Amino acid sequence: MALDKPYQDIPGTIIFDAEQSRKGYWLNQFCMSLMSAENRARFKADERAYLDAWPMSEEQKQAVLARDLNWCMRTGGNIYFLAKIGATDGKSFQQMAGSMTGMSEDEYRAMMLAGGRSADGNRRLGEDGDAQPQHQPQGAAGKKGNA
Amino acid sequence: MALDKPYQDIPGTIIFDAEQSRKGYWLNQFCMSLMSAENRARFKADERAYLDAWPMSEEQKQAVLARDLNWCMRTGGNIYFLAKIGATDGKSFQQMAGSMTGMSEDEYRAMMLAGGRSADGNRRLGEDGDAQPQHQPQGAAGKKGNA
Amino acid sequence: MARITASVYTSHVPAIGAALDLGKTGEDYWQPVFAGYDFGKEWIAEQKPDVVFLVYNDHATAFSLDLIPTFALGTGSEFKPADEGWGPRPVPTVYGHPELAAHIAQSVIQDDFDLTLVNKMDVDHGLTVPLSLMFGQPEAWPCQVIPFAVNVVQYPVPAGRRCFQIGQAIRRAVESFDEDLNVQIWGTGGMSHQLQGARAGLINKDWDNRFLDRLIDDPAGLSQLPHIDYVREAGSEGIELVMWLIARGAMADIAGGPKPVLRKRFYHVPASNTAVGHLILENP
Amino acid sequence: MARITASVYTSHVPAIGAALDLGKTGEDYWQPVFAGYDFGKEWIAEQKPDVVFLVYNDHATAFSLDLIPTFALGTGSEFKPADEGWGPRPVPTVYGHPELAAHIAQSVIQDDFDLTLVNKMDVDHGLTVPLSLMFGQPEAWPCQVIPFAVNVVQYPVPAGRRCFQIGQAIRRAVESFDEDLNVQIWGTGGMSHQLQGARAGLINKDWDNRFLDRLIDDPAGLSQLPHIDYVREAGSEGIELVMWLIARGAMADIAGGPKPVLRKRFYHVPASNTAVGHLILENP
Ligand SMILES: [Fe+3]
Ligand SMILES: [Fe+3]
Repeated sequence: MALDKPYQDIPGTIIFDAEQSRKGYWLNQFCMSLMSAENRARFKADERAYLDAWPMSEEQKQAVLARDLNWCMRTGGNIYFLAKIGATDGKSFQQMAGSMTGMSEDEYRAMMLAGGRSADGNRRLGEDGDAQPQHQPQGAAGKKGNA
Repeated sequence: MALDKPYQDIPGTIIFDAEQSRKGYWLNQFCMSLMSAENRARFKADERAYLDAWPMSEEQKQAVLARDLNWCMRTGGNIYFLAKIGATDGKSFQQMAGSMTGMSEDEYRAMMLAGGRSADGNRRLGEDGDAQPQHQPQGAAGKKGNA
Repeated sequence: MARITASVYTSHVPAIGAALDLGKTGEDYWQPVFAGYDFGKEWIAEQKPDVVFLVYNDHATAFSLDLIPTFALGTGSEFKPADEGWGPRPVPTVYGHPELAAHIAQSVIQDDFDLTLVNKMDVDHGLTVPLSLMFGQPEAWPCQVIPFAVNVVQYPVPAGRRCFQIGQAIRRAVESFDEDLNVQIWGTGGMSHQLQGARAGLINKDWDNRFLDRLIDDPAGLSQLPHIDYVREAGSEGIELVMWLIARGAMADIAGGPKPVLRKRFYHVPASNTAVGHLILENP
Repeated sequence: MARITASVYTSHVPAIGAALDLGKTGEDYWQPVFAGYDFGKEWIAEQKPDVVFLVYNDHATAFSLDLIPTFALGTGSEFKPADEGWGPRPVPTVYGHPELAAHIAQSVIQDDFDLTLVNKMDVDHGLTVPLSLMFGQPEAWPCQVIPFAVNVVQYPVPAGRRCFQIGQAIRRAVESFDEDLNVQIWGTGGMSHQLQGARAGLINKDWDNRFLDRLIDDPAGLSQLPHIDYVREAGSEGIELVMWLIARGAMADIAGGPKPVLRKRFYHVPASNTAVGHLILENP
């Protein structure tokens, strides 16, 4: 397609455009179903059975079962939809967002209290900020990996 | 409201604007429910009971029970919604439209075959065309009234 | 590159669908209506469009009073024929073109048109009757169809001027799509008809024919016509004709290209309550 | 005649709602956030708006992927707080102003904005958190509220320029409504935040503050900013800030009137993942 997608050079960021939306359609629609207490209870009682009632890909189901939000996003999920899964688990948006960085809850919370993540080095792929691919996962998880 | 409603001077014509839409909200939403065979069957089995499940005005219910489409329209109905009632009764759009003129089915059909109703005299209230208030109902029904 | 090769205009009277579905096309009443589309059927079999961008209005079918979009673009992959109260028409499922539709969405929204994107909806006679008229009664529709639903049911409806402009934006969008596609744009609804009240059955042959003249030769001027003229002259449901301006706005001449070639002009009264009009314009 | 007397701008972080609902407003973490709204609470108690035209975005709550309106105007009479997955917020039902909303619809659509009208929807934290911040925890909201939901979830979202223009159209619409009403317009969402991926937690204090500067003094220039700048500089969810341009576009100075008076400016980091920004601009 001849239209620009100027937003593909930002590290650690997926823009939810029509292409993502098509890919993630049933994953996101499944998430919407968790907006009723009854469905949340049914989902928690048997997650696999609940997921199997939706025409999602097996990978999408695995990503949900693993609660791996980055994986969910790669398969077309959008954070506002995925947040319904977190809500079902009693998680806050801070816990959900932090989980995608690899940091522990405390690490992420401390980063936010200290003023959040800097844009410097994180504006474009190829710079050297903490959100760049070469620095993942962040926090102690990343350090352990290097040790 | 300061906005123009230039469409209020046309005889025999109600423009479905926001005001009509608010007035006819539940009447029209009831009509929408007739888009499933199951609901049509339930409606036909006990019309009054079916209508009583909707927060419509008593007048709207009476207008539906009487199948008086002009009355339905005065209470906020829109023809595309009301058509679902006609469809439930197995009526065509021609039968429904004709019923609002007072003409018999044959009279209305003959008018259409002869080229339809002329716009002449029917553009503005106060002219002398066949759609003007002073000439209602149309067809033999009107002539009887004058006899 | 995708190109808009032609535009087709036609009324979408529900009774025409019923006549087809019930096998009445040979009856004296219906024969002259369907005869008007004989040329179109042959023409389109040669043209073989890949995609039809089909401008129509929903008649309180997919959209109730809960939610009323001014312009709704079907970005989904399939759309089922709706049950409008008589049961669904026995016609094939409509398959969309999600990639082209999403491309059009992106382009047209960035061009300052405030679309509503729809992935899930049933389509009513407004969309399926034109397909039947042009394609007959096949097992499957021979092309993909992008539904574009315009609100002409609850006022305010979009101005003719706005419709003409969005047609131009749709053209720019289609022509910037990389894949090689033969795209037609259809404008449906009208011509003169009124389905309500003491004025039901209004038909205005002269006005309709002037509308056809101007749509061909003076679409920009025609797009300035206020709503009240449609209602007063062509009946309350004649307002559907604003949708023809969308298809016309997408033709090459509006963007400075050559004038379209008129391949067919047809007019007949009546089909049920309605005057039937039909045009085919081809980009040379 | 109805008048737009002031505009209010505020982030609408869900955690702020949770802090309020769970009685945590006095905690060290939250105290500075809520303190930023002390002035606003007093100010609005004096101002007593009749209607708030509340610009926000739906966060995959009322609108799923089935249907995505670019601009959705709430013309209904009531809107219930939504269950976003944690159960509905324990806040009052929101009552609309159907007459004014219908008037705005008529005016703005005729002004070539392609609205979707919505009579039935639940409203999420995007709408209820700003009400809580400005009105606290009353039994009933002290004014009517017209919800105006902007798509900033699925791209393409409307351009800043388009948002600024529709603000101006909304102003014209409100000021042509006959009834004497004190109307405020609120722009919500933002400021910098990103809720996804390895870049989650991005905050850009400098950029946010330049945005506030320009929103006050150079809104027309600011409205030209492309989406990519929001995303790159203020995080993927920072795009919500385009909605502030709608409220700003509705202020008197944009239509040639006097400059607004800045009554409050507040900025704080963090609330959960987000930078909190808040402005009050009054028409003199
Ligand atoms: Fe129609
Ligand atoms: Fe938000």
